[in-house]
Amino acid sequence: MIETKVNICEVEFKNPVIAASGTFGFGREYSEYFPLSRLGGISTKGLTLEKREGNEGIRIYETTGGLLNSIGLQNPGIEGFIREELPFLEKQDTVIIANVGGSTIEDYVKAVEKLNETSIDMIELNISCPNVKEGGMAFGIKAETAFEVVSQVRKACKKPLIVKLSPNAENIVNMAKSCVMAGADALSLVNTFSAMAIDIKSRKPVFDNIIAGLSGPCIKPIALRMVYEVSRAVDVPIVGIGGITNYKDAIEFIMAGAWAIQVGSGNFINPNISIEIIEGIEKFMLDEGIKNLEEIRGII
Amino acid sequence: MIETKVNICEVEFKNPVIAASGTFGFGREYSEYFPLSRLGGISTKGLTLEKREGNEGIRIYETTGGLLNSIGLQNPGIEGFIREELPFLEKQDTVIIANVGGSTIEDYVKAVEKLNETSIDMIELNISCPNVKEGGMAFGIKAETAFEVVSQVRKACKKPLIVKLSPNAENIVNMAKSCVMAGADALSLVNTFSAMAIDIKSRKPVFDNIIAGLSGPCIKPIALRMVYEVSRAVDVPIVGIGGITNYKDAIEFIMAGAWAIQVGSGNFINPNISIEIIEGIEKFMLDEGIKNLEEIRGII
Amino acid sequence: MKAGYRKAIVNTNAEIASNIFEIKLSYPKDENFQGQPGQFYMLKAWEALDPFLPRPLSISNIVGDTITFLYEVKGRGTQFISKLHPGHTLELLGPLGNGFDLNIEGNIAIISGGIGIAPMIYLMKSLNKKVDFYCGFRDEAYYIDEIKGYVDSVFVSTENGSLGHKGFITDIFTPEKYDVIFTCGPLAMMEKVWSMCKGKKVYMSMENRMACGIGACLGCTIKTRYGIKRVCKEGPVFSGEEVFFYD
Amino acid sequence: MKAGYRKAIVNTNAEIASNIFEIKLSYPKDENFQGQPGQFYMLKAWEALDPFLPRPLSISNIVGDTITFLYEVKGRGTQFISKLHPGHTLELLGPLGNGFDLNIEGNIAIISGGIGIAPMIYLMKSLNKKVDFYCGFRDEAYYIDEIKGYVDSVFVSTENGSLGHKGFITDIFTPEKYDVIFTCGPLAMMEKVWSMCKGKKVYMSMENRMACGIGACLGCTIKTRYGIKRVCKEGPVFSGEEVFFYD
Ligand SMILES: Cc1cc2nc3c(=O)[nH]c(=O)nc-3n(C[C@H](O)[C@H](O)[C@H](O)COP(=O)(O)OP(=O)(O)OC[C@H]3O[C@@H](n4cnc5c(N)ncnc54)[C@H](O)[C@@H]3O)c2cc1C
Ligand SMILES: Cc1cc2nc3c(=O)[nH]c(=O)nc-3n(C[C@H](O)[C@H](O)[C@H](O)COP(=O)(O)OP(=O)(O)OC[C@H]3O[C@@H](n4cnc5c(N)ncnc54)[C@H](O)[C@@H]3O)c2cc1C
Ligand SMILES: Cc1cc2nc3c(=O)[nH]c(=O)nc-3n(C[C@H](O)[C@H](O)[C@H](O)COP(=O)(O)O)c2cc1C
Ligand SMILES: Cc1cc2nc3c(=O)[nH]c(=O)nc-3n(C[C@H](O)[C@H](O)[C@H](O)COP(=O)(O)O)c2cc1C
Ligand code: FES
Ligand code: FES
Repeated sequence: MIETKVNICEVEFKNPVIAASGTFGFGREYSEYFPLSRLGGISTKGLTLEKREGNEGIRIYETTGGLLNSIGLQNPGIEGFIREELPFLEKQDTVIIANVGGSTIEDYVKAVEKLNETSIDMIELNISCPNVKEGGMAFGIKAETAFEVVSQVRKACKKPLIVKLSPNAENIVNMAKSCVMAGADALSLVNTFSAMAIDIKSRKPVFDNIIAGLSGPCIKPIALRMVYEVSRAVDVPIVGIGGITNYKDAIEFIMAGAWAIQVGSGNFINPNISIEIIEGIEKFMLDEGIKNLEEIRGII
Repeated sequence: MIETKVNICEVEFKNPVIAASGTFGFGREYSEYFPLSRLGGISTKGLTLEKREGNEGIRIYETTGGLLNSIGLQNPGIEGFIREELPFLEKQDTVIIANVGGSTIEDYVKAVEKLNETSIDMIELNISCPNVKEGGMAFGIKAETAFEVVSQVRKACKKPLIVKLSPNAENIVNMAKSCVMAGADALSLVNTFSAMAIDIKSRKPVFDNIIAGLSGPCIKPIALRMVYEVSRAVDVPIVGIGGITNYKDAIEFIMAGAWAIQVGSGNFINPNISIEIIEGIEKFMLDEGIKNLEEIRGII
Repeated sequence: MKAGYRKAIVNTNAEIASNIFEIKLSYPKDENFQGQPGQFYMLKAWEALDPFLPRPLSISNIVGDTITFLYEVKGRGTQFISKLHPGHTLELLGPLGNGFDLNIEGNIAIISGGIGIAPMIYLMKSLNKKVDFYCGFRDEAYYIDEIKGYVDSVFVSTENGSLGHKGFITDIFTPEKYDVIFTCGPLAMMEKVWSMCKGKKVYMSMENRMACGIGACLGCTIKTRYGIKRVCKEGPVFSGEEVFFYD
Repeated sequence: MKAGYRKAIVNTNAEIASNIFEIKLSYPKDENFQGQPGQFYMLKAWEALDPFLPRPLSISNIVGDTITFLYEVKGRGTQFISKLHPGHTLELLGPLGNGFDLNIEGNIAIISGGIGIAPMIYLMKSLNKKVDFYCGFRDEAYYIDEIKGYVDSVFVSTENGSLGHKGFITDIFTPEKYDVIFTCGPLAMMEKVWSMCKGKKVYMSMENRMACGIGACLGCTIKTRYGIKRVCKEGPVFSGEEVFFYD
């Protein structure tokens, strides 16, 4: 028999496949396609202390093997989330991770404090959103700045704390170490890459913000390298993210050292993609005689 | 009438399209497909002081919208180049850029000194190859280290000096400023991204070196962002590189601030790609009433 | 549970006007397509990851077990779709979005601009009421015969005068005759229609770039009088007063 | 100047054994394909950028204005090629590489393993000499009839015994009868052949991952007795002594 369960910071995931923040809403839309209970977990759309309307202008732009997005953390705010979305999520029998964004340390801390009192299982601290001015991105670049915000949040946070790293960090390994030192219980990586596109007809950047976030299979080889490097450098569980669209990608991340993985942009091209990935992992384990994913975690 | 000429550091390019280092050999193979004189310029395969055999194991691996490579600077050495390749290149009536790699500052300096006495038009200093241990990559990460090597090379170099930046630099803007301060006459960016792939059947990294370099259209949105940021931060000419496979990509880089562009992996999927890009740029200029590319350079 | 992307088979795929294609599809098993007028499907005519995103197309008609889409070739995605031959398969997800309100009373006009005609065929058919149809085109009119099968009065305009009125369709549109107006086309045209129809019910089908098509990514939002809305979920059909709320 | 990638039209594309396809192509204008036995083409059956790289396939035959490739579906690229129907187009670049040496004297054997049989048809035909053909397969033999048209003696092996000798083709190969040996197949098989044929002329067709196919990227190199060589340029045909130089 195979065992796909993963235990991350005392939280048990049925399987290592988690829906990535911002690509899965609060699960409602996808719940029409499959029972959310089949997922290892769900990371919510990035939440900020106050409700946000997000960015103006074009928000989505296709690129080779991926897309640029500039959503800008449109979300109902922590209280709106607790009131309107959490009751639904609570019933889904899967791990619920609240993804938290912010512009100031104070906001992060307040947001986390409000979540402490809820049923959510974990917090994923997004210190890396490229799409909001001061949207946390500033925290995601330099290890020292990240240390500061993570330390403060750690003090306030009563839930297991995942820190989500930006691939735009100056040095991903130092960033990881710094966040762990500051008290991160786990790390997830990567968020989107700072990137851009230009409309050559109008001679203007496609996005009002100029810079947007790149995700999708195009970034997979870089994300995989980062997960590999980070998993070797720190002792906390790693959640691998970046361009995963099939079970093979997922296994690559696990072999690079990830305990679990998140599926982001892949959801857009196939709402059932996570289920297919879970089934693919199970089949791979059976075919290869792997009883527990630990056997291949970081094996390379 | 349109004018595609570009003058970079007193060197005149017929047009802004340059073949990127390592993807065009020393031009011989492509000269069977079109007259090399049609190109703006050619950047040679990376040259090291001594001949190198390159890496063992798999060297090429396809990814979504691009490829990983781990060639490892296989090259005939500076003297081999001067003896066997330069005489052919000299006859091609296009700008010849010698791309120089190295492991030590001393090697870089010696290599450049030998090239001083030749007919090559410019030197492109590769401080960013991820595929050789100490292959320059170390120099391409931290601005201070780059400053050191560029300064030394600058002193020795009698040719216009382009410094080729790595996208793996901790901070691409600081890196650019540092290289310019150290005496770079121009900058080219980007080189390949540190990335990797895993063979899930063998449970091993695909590449003997584990890490390889990612290139191709998949990286374009990130490369474009870097060119945009750098071109705003420094006053020297910028050569844009990264995933360019058609004239639209080229125009995007020019609008982001590039004076010229290099075509790398695109050559592999179509040996005539540079010619098609040149013709596409010309047609775009005609259609849009652009007389000189300066009019749209950095226009966004 | 809803089905995810499902394979459908191309029956026909023909260029009916320059750059305008009509594709008819059916499912391999004899299942029927679902969907109301104004709803859309996401289509993928590629198995690889470039193009990456599926493309939204409105239901143009459903007859028996066959669905029709009418589309203009704009970029790579629609170009790939246009190259499909009978027997080829593509994948589609849907029906998605809200669709037009069919429970309406009064005199009805449909006004389309260019490819905005696509969803109107199915709308006309489903309304099953007397409708006046105004359709504007740039150079070349198309689908006029299909329309004539369903309505009495068809008004056509082309900007070059090749058929019907020379100019814009709004030049010959007479709002006073109608109580309910359905419109789809360029935003500027729809705005013009709305400004001519203040006080009336104006339903308009909106477009925006989409990633997921099901309401999860927040990529396709527009600002409305009642806040940020997702074109793929709360839309694509909005009322004019929702969209043009600035005054 | 050589032409770059050129469009060719699929005449037929059939699965002749499980996962083994034979595709026949011709150029749209009545031009002929060039190429010597052992040379190859790079093929692209996609217009998008995923898959990114073209795929190398050996010329399996050229008859009149038609070229034949024989290929095994391994991954995505060959899968895409296998889905082409008559009338579809693909792009190809070639002929590339060195090809087999045809100026040879003495008794000749050809030994192939699996899909390594692909280039051997054209070789046999072009040698125009008496040849003994040894071909090994894992489960299912194919192309035997094509071979019989050209040579007297065909020796077949299958690992499961479904045709011919049960086991490896090298089990029944008798090197002493031959002066010149051409081989293509898994490296282990070719090494075995070479070890059985010391002192004789052994020509082997090598494979490696390729990007450019024309000698520019240095992606496809192998170590040989005479230094690093590009499979796409100095190869794909090498002599056994070049490749197995360790002793
Ligand atoms: C709900 C809805 C219904 C539609 N119905 C139809 C229809 O019935 N017939 C028809 O011809 N067109 C319709 N469109 C527009 C159609 O989706 C776009 O023309 C098409 O996606 C362009 O794709 P492309 O690959 O050809 O162009 P590209 O420019 O290469 O597309 C690149 C990306 O931009 C997006 N994009 C580009 N233009 C548009 C646009 N105008 N609207 C939305 N996304 C765009 C594409 O989806 C893709 O993700 C509809 C759009 C929406 C939102
Ligand atoms: C000179 C030459 C001639 C060949 N002739 C034939 C032939 O006639 N018939 C035939 O069936 N096969 C032939 N091959 C092998 C064939 O090129 C590969 O099986 C094919 O490229 C696999 O592509 P894929 O997309 O199906 O597999 P994938 O594994 O998806 O390919 C991924 C990448 O790896 C490369 N790759 C994977 N396996 C190989 C391999 N064994 N050799 C080279 N590159 C590989 C692909 O080209 C591609 O870039 C030849 C190879 C070479 C080098
Ligand atoms: C449309 C979109 C919205 C996103 N929003 C968020 C967000 O709110 N918070 C966050 O931490 N990450 C967000 N992300 C990043 C993803 O969670 C993920 O880290 C990234 O997309 C890389 O994974 P992928 O390549 O599988 O998409 C978003 C990504 C996309 C594409
Ligand atoms: C196979 C290969 C070999 C390369 N060798 C070199 C090199 O020797 N020196 C160098 O500066 N860059 C080298 N590069 C990097 C390219 O010049 C270019 O910077 C990079 O590929 C990004 O451009 P692209 O996306 O157009 O390929 C190499 C790239 C590839 C794919
Ligand atoms: S397309 Fe994703 S929310 Fe509308
Ligand atoms: S494939 Fe590029 S050198 Fe052989």
